[in-house]
Amino acid sequence: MKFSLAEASANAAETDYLIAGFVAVSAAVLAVVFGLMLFYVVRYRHNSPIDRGQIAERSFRFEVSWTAATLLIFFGLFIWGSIMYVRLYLPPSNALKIYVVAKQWMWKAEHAGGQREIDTLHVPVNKPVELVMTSQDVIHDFFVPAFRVKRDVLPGQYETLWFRADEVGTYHLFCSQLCGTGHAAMIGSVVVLSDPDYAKWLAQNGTSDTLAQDGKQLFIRYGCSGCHNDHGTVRAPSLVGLYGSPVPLSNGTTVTADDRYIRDSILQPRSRIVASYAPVMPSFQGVISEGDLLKLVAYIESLGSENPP
Amino acid sequence: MSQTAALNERIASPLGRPSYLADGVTLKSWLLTTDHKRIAILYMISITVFFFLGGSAAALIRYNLIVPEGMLRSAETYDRLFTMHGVIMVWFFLVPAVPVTIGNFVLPLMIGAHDLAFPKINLLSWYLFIAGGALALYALFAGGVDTGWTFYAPLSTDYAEGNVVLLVTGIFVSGFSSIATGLNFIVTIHRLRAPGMTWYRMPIFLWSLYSTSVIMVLATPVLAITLLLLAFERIFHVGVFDPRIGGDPLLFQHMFWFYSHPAVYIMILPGLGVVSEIIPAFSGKELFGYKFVAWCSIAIAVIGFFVWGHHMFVAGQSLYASVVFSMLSYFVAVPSAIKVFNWLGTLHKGYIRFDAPMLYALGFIGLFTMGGLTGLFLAALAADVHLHDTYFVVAHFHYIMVGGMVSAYFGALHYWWPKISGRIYPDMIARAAALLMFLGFNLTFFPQFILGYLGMPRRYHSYPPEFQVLHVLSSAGATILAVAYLMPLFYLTWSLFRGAGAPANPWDAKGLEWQTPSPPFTANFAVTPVVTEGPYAYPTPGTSQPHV
Amino acid sequence: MSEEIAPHVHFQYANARHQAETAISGMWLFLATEALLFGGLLLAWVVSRHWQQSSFDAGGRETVLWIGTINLALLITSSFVYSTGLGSIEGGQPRRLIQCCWITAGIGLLFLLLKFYEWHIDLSEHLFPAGPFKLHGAEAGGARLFWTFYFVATGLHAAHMTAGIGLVLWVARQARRGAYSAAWHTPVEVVGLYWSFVDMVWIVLYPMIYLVGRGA
Amino acid sequence: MNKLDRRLVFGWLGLLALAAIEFGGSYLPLPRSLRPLLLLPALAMVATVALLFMRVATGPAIVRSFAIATVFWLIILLGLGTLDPMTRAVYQVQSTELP
Repeated sequence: MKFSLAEASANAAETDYLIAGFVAVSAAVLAVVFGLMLFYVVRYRHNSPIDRGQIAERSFRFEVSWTAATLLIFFGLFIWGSIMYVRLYLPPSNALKIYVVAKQWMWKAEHAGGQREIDTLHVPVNKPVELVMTSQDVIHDFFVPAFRVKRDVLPGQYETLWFRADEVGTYHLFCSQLCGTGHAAMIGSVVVLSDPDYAKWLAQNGTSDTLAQDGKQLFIRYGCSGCHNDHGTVRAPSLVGLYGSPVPLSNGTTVTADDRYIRDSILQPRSRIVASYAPVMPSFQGVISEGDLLKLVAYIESLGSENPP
Repeated sequence: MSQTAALNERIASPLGRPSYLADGVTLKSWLLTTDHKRIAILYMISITVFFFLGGSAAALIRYNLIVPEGMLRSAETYDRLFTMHGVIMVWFFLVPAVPVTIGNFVLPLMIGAHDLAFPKINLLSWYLFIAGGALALYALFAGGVDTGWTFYAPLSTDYAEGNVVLLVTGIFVSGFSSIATGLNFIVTIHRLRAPGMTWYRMPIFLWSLYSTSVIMVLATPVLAITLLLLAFERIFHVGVFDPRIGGDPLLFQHMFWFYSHPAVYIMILPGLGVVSEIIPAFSGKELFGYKFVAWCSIAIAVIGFFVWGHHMFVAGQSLYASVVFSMLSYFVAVPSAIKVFNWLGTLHKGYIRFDAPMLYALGFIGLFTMGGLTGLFLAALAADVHLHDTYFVVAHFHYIMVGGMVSAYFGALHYWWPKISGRIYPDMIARAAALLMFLGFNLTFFPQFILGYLGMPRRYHSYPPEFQVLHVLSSAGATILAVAYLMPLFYLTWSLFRGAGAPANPWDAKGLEWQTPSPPFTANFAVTPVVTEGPYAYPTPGTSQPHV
Repeated sequence: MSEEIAPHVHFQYANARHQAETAISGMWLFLATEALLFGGLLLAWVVSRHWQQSSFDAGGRETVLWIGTINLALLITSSFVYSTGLGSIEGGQPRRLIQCCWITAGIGLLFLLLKFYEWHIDLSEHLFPAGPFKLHGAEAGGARLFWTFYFVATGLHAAHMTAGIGLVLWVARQARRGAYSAAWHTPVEVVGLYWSFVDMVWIVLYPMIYLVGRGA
Repeated sequence: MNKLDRRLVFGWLGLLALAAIEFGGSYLPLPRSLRPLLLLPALAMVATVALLFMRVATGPAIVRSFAIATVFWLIILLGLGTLDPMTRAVYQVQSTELP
């Protein structure tokens, strides 16, 4: 039985202070409400003889000021909460990227080095980790109470969640969005390792080749190399140095080629055609599974990018 | 009422007219009645049945959570149980509860009218409610649904088995019942007030029924179209919420919560109105800041429509929209705070009596305030990231719905019971039941705040062992709460047969409904009363000792 | 309170005008709920189109423009004809009201027939969003969204249309029985409100379905 | 043809004219994101029907308040409802065929 929750990430402590702030202010308001109620109920019970006298008329101003005061205090807490939320919402650019695929009733994580794990996540301590998550069926939610973070994992699009674990240990991982019968079984653990242990773990669990190397084989097997090759850029744009660079589109807008754009163009090429190219690329939707897609995206990123990870 | 005693006598004189209960005893006279009082009784019986059905589902949920691996072996059964608990309690108990039972009965009496504006539509409303209820119950008992009462897509549209479409149709039909009631109340309050009863001479309960009806009428249609789109997508396996063809699952959440957040104000506003009636009556003193409290009901109804995004802070909603919805959610808390302040102002220098309705009302003030404040926790963005979809949220809305709304419903039931049934219930047992409910409630739901902070997610059939002690405490509280809810069923039914006859005004309260005999005759008033003063015309303290 | 209660006045209304205005305000409130019902559909259209603009409009280009446009003109005319009918009963000419009611119901029926014919065309071209679909490749997803919206919206509107025709025919039958006079014709006005509302819904749905998708 | 009928006929012709404007407008080469502007003539037609055929202006005050409330709540539904999609930066993955 424990009453305290481990504060294992950078923002955990601050979230606890925010919640403690709310508890304090609410306790004060409750003390006033319960106190006044009990006081009045005892003092002014119907057969108590004390003199009621005239009702003081100043209470109108007292009411407005009391309400405004409590609103201001809570507004302060709202602003504090919003600032923290903005920090939680936008992952830092130098975060270690780990791909997470949620499937009905299990979590699959894939590290850049090709390591794959089910229902567990090994992360280094004191380093920002960004989870790029998508779901293969219904909406799930990646929730680590000890880090005070959670994010819904939506099917058909990427959701990002980042944290910086600052305490070594093993912490609960829950799915906190109802996803069917096995919702309660879709739990796991996040293991925070010190740097040497993390490096050792990566080595032990590393498969023969990294995500990118897997991606390279898929790049050839699916025939992408037929058009996207280094020498000819007639039929298709070259992918070297694509990741992170601005891409001019046929409809005049430019987008930065992040992993979402790459995944998009594989699944549905004709929606964003690169300027001065014919829409000849076939769609691979339903052909390439989520897992292979992650490898292809990792491979394309590894083809030399503006800011190497 | 400063009218002469003679006029009072003429207004209320039964002149040998039978009370509405005795006015026709055949089943047909009950099932085809257009008398708002009889429809209120029909509703009260059906509401009670649904309350105990939903309550038994809750008891099974608490039973299951006693051990970490779940007493019920299958998670499937647990999912169907909390879906049943959610659906029945939301649509078939909390949304209708006070408006259709107490509101139907008391509204025409309070404004001095013979009946609601559209009596036939009122009866249609009850039949729609029963039809919707029957459909939903059949869907829930013939296999059930495991999506929770929120039906999030794509789980509800593609991946859940169970008769989702049947349950959704049941709710769709019961939605028209609440639209009909809301429409009836709004037009009645606008058009049928007795001469002299201006808006500021109306009791606060009517203000809160009016604002509840505004929400019922304007929010329920959006639920109807959302459920229609959901049913279409489930039947044809393609629809606007389907991510595989580029649909947006968040669109479902937006449309669902556009109804469901105002719906939680549909549930609580009548309770606020009831407490604003009970507190002045048992403090023997005028309600403090009448205009503030009246306009706060309307403010809650209107601002309640701006805030639904706070249910989706971690659901993938855009950063900008989350911040906007979070800020708006703080403004909706202001009217509720003003109401609590004014209730305390009413207690100040009053002549407070501790009858059962007053105990329920005092319990309401405390528990509703706690529920409201914990709502502010969840409205703060960063706190919600941690607390969302945990037992903290479960505790928050149960404090408002059970601690607030159900105790207000029981308070209203006891307050108007002499008027409805013409009988007096045994007072001491009723006070004991009220206290027991307060204790059992807190033991059930306060541990859940701690569980939520520790990270225990909602809707979990089994859980890590370290949460077990708090769950066992909560389940223990649930048994006490169950007993506290069963007691009124017994002694109120007992009072129907053996209770003493009730006088016209057992509580010496003000208001037109206390002018009529208990129980009133079918036409309510022999002569339409003329209203000459405000609703809470208790002698102000210090001037004269109100007669005891 | 005048004891002499005009005919049809329910026992609790002060006078006929009081009850008439109550019925009209009751219908307006009901139309508010209907407006929000279709409002929810509007939100679904805006959000679905936002995410899938090009393919959503690709679906929109498959609609049968000429039937939609004729139906728009028909409904506007029917609303006009019913209003003149209402004007004539206020002038005490029930016979002219009956004619207007029949014309309105006729136009409404013509609208429904054209709509069923349009559905027949759509279904035969595999434009129903489920199962085999006319468009493939990039546009299929968004087009299915459009056609889901199309069938839900036109289905809901056709249902309201049928109810409206039923009400208009009921008014015609009551008028032939001489129920209405210059002094009392509230049901005629209430049904007129409902009919004009159904016309309004089509006025808004028409550009969303037929016009926005077409274009460059 | 009394005064009321004359106003109704003008209203009717006005509506048909607005419909024609809308129909013609659809042939303008508007960029895709501006095409919803074609709904503006439709809103004008809705206002005409409400004022003329439904007599919203001449009815009791309560009718006007209900009409205004309806418009206000539609603005809330559509305004706040589109706030999130319009400002959500994430790419919606357009998958095409149903697997």
